[in-house]
Amino acid sequence: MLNAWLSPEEWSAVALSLKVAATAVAASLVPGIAVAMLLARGRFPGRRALDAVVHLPLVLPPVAVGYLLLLTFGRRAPAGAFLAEHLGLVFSFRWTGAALACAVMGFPLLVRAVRLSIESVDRRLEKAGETLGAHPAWVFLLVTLPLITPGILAGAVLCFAKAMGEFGATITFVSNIPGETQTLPTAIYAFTQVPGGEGRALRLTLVSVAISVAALWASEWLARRVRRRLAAG
Amino acid sequence: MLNAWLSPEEWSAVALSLKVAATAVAASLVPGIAVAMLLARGRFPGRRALDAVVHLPLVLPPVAVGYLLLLTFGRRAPAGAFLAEHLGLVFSFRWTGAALACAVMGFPLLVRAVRLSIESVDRRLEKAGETLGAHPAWVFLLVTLPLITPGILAGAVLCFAKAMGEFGATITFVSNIPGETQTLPTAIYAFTQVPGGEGRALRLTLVSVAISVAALWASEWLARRVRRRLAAG
Amino acid sequence: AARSEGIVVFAAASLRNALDDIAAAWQRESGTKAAVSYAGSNVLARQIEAGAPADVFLSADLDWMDYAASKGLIDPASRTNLLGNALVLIAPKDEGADIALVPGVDLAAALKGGRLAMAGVEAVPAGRYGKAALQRLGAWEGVKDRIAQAENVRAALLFVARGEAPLGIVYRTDAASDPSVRVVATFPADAHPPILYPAALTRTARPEARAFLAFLGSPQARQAFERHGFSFRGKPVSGS
Amino acid sequence: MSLEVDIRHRLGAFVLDAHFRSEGRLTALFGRSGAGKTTLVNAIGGLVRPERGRIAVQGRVLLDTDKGIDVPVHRRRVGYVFQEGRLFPHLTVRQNLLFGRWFTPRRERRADFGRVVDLLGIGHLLGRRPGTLSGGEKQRVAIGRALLADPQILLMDEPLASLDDTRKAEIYPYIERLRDEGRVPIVLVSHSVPEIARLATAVVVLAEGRAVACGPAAEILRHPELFPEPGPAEAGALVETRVLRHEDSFDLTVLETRSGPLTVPRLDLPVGAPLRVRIRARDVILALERPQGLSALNVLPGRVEAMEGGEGPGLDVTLDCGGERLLARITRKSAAHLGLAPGREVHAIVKSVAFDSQVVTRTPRED
Amino acid sequence: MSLEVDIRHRLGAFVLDAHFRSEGRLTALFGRSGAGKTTLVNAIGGLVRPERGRIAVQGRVLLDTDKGIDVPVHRRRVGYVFQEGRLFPHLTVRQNLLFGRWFTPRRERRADFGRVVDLLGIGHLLGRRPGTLSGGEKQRVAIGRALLADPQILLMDEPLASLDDTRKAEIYPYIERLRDEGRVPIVLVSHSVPEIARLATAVVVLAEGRAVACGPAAEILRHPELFPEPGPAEAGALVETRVLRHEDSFDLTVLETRSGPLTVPRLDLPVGAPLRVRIRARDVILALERPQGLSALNVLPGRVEAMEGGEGPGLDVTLDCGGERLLARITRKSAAHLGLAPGREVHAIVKSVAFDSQVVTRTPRED
Ligand SMILES: Nc1ncnc2c1ncn2[C@@H]1O[C@H](COP(=O)(O)OP(=O)(O)OP(=O)(O)O)[C@@H](O)[C@H]1O
Ligand SMILES: Nc1ncnc2c1ncn2[C@@H]1O[C@H](COP(=O)(O)OP(=O)(O)OP(=O)(O)O)[C@@H](O)[C@H]1O
Ligand code: MOO
Ligand SMILES: [Mg+2]
Ligand SMILES: [Mg+2]
Repeated sequence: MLNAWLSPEEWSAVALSLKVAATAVAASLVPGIAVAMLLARGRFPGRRALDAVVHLPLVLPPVAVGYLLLLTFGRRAPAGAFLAEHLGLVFSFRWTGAALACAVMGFPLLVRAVRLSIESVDRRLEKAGETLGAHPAWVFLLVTLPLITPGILAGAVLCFAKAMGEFGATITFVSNIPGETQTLPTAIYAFTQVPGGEGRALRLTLVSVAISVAALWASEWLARRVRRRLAAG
Repeated sequence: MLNAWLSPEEWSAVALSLKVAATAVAASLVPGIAVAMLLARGRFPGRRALDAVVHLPLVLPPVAVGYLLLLTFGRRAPAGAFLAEHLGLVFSFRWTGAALACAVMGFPLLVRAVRLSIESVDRRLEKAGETLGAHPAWVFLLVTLPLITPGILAGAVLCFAKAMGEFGATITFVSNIPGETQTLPTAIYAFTQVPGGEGRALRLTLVSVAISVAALWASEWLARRVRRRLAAG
Repeated sequence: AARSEGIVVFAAASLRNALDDIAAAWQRESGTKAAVSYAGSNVLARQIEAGAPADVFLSADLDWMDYAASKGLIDPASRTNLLGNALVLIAPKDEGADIALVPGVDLAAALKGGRLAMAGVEAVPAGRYGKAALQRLGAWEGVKDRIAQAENVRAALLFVARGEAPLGIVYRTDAASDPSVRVVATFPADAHPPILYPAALTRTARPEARAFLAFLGSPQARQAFERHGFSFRGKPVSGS
Repeated sequence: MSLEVDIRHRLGAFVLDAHFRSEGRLTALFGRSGAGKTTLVNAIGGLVRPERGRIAVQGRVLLDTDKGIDVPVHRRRVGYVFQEGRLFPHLTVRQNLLFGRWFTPRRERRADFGRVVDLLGIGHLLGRRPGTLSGGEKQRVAIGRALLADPQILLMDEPLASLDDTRKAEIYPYIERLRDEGRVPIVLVSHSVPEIARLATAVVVLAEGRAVACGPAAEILRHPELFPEPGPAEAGALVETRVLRHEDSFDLTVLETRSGPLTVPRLDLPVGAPLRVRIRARDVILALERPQGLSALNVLPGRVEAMEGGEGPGLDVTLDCGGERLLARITRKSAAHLGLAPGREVHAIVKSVAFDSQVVTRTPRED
Repeated sequence: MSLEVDIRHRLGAFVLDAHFRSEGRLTALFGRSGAGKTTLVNAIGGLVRPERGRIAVQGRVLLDTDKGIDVPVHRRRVGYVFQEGRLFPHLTVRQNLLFGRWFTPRRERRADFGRVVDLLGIGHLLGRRPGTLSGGEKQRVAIGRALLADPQILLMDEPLASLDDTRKAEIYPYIERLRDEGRVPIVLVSHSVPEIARLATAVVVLAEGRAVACGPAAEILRHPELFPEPGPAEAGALVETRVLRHEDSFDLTVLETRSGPLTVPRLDLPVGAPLRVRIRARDVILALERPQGLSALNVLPGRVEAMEGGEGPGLDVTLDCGGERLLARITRKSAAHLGLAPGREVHAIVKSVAFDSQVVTRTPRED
């Protein structure tokens, strides 16, 4: 039934969007937590600059971000060439590039949520962990991380939703190639550019919204479970 | 010196963007806190639906949001006509419409940050406030609100930054009228559309980034002050 | 996937309806897949510059094709002006009287305080053509402060369709398909630079792309383009 | 004064099923860790909503699940000193203290800010925030905050647990005054028998969620079985007395009891003032004859009424000293040596210094 | 065993300037609320970094600002029972308890999980999370968590403050065992003189950030001026004794002291076992002649060595009873009546039941 409802090309956009969004979230989780930790706790010279850089994708028009990515990670750009040669990691006009674009756009949202959580952790608990012989890194894993789970979940779902809706940076960086870089939002865009495409655009929009809302609800369900555990009687 | 650097039209885009972003933040602060509170604490039937609706602008391609705004608040749309008639509030092709678009786009970010903060408030403190005779509304004002200030600041600055960068929904909803609805991002967009416009686009981008980063740093400075007060010795 | 099994066509987003049909037909005929990436011409041109795996480039105006050519990104020999379009003045379905687009026309009066919806007049091809036409007709000065510039021509159409703007300037192809607007007048073809959609192979085009470019000139393709309101201008050159 | 509680509430495997009625001005809740004291106090304060039951303070019904009454927390007017502080971290000590005042009708504002602050010794902390206070300082501020809200019932969950004795000795008289002014009933959770003996007019003993005993303090404290090891040392008799005269040269005061005069360290009370004295069983020595050349000033003649012993070396001897019932805890060996038996005439000897401020208190005024 | 502290640290207007060296296995920190006890313990644990100073435990330098030594918290191997719990809310009680174990080298894991859990009576809580525990339950888990980390120094900040007496009585012997095994020095913050007398081998008295007294427990506790009102009642003498014999029929034990036999409630110790007994000044009655027909079993002959009185009705009489120094607190009136003066022969009378578990403890082994 759904098969009749969406064309194979549309299906592939749905599948690709899921892959891209999931990859974006998965890839930005660890760096996102690390950066949030640095910003929340670090006392180093470049802290404010890092803070600004992290927020940049939020401030810049997405198209500008896509353009910057193209200039940095394009096939002919230094970073892009380096990664392609040494790690075999090619972004330009690949789905990996779409994932990179989405990750970059979602990054400030992820970092903010995690950071807010970190800043509300009772540091006395961490100190208690240290007195029990745990190296600060262990304390982070065993105490801080579990306590900020709600923030991580919130950040991840924001990042995921952003990835499901991100259009400007993606289309600018990796274009809109069906089966390779055509995600749901870029497909929707293409439909809105021609007469009569509204119906199909709307259908795809609904699919995209449904997926994001499902992710949202799942994350909230998880967060509530975690929070209930943490609740002080 | 700056006058020479930016044309009068560009200056007006800068001023307009500031006005639009500030208005968007100011207007969404109270509803944002209210919705965050509802989502964090409320137990009512439409909670999950509200949650989904709030996140929608994040998931939808910005152009789609602009389109929806046009369908809702346009001159001929029911809500738009109602507001124009009864409150004299006209959005279409006005800077107010740009502010509305930015507020809508920034809303999920604001709500998320505030909500995360609310969820980390120790509810036992609120109960203590009630035992002292304070009605829950007073407790909210005197206890909860001060405790979530860091989250409100974080949410406000995310919303502000988003407003400084928002393009798709704005241009779709209120187009790109210099002096009226041409914000920094729409101006930047126009420059990127012509071969050779990169220089001016870049200049405006730097201005936009500078403003947002200043706002970011200011908010962090404030948040740090607040947090230092709250810190448990 | 697209890269290895078929060709990649970079086409201006406004060509989508026609080109989707044509790509499907070609695929059936040749057995080779043609993946079409639709985006703004400017975006596509810059991407080709950045090394995009495009084989064919279909631009919505000459400027961005010229840009690509100047950077040596296309095979100049393969370049043709494939399609043409016309510019029309539109109004919401039941509104406004017909206007004769003659030199000296007072469009400002026709706006009655409203805005004239156009695609970006500096940036977007449809907007640039529209501005040129208005200038030629001596109407530009009267309306230049009343223009609502949309991101693209479809958004301009939307402003008129939703009644936000009493008048708008869009392509004939867009106006024809939307029942909530009506064409008030068609701009004389000589009032603006020719509205042309050039096509070319890129420098890195795979061999199969040449056949696709040729197919764009086939009667079948011509029919599809014309069905969607384009005027067919010329058969692409297939040899180099 | 009255506090009626009849509630049932389940928390996981724990069931609070408390039913009692206390007429005391200050009702002490006593019970082991986990017995349900905090849960009970929370129910009175409205922080826990019992599954079913009824709570009334001075006849004012705060909860009645049958009738669907559940007064919201902020209208219960409880002054709650929490077991864990709960100071507002964003407010200064002064703001914390004055928080409740905002919500007190002006004419009911009785507690005097300056006095409370002085009493608690927190004057130098007023501008600080709770984050930097020491444990005891936090607790004192919490007490002040509750007092300054001019509550209609004061709930104190181990308020003095982390205070030093000197500080406690300073705060006790104030709590006594509050109690005796009789405007607000007080519920006090405490693990300290001397504290309860000093302050309580009624005691409720909780064990595993049940109120196993409830009654006037004098009565409940007489039951050693309710105050398990090492409590027995704390068992004793509450004797109601009256100031007879002062011996200023020796800084002593003589009290009048039904069993004769009792010499105690000088008390700053007028002659005739009523007093409650707790004579700990372990402080009493028995002698067959009135002893001579002894440093103990108090020798009360009496008769052995009963002798109760259980396991161990001790024996609780109940004496009737001129109508006053005293308790003495001696060894079985001594009892055997002295040939003690019910009916036997003896002298009870108590040192004057045994009557420190922990056992001599003004008699709570009862309604 | 040794603990050396010589630090200076400023917190706002408060200055901690503590300099002492304790050789005790269990050093008690005593002082009023806000005296700086927690700050001092934090400095030992590494949670506060003093502006300058030196801290060494058993010769192991934890901090030396001059030499730039500051051992990180997680390598100090302190077992810290915090004044405010600090249990990990996301972990179950069991996981909280075992947290430290992960970071203890396997061969140093000595504390037995089952035993500690039983001792603290928290077996039924293992699967719960701290959020739902009662105040005392949290505190017990916190104690267990510190013990199970097999620390090299145990820091306990009022660990027993919110526990009932029965629970305390169960935990004391365990702390004594830890103390006497002598593997880890213990620092105990306590407001309770009986607790300190029972557990401490050394006492440091803090006042306004300064260590005003420091020394062996027996010595410090003899100074009433250090334990302000109502502390004097708690002053007394620590007497080292040895089990002489048991009187099974009466459930009594007779101890040998330099001043003669002392009869106390039956102790479960072998004959010959060393014991420490605290004889509270307020429990001692003086008689000119050996009294007859008295329920008190202990009569120790001695001589008045000194008499010290201040304000008030009391007088502290120091006795020399066969080389053992005892303290008696009597009224000035009694002293006058009896004609007491230094050199005078007297008899000290102490009830057997005065020797409850709070004052009779096994002698801490000293190195
Ligand atoms: N940041 C600070 N600014 C000012 N004063 C401080 C700060 N931190 C602590 N103090 C003060 O230092 C003193 C010592 O505090 P500490 O917690 O060590 O006391 P304590 O002896 O443990 O008291 P308690 O028995 O009440 O727990 C207190 O008076 C406290 O108010
Ligand atoms: N949500 C819950 N699930 C299971 N048991 C609970 C829950 N909440 C409280 N309890 C249990 O209820 C009992 C009573 O708790 P309460 O806090 O009233 O004790 P308490 O008498 O105040 O003890 P303490 O003197 O230690 O403070 C405790 O054993 C506690 O573990
Ligand atoms: O004079 Mo006494 O023995 O102190 O009562
Ligand atoms: Mg409790
Ligand atoms: Mg402390």
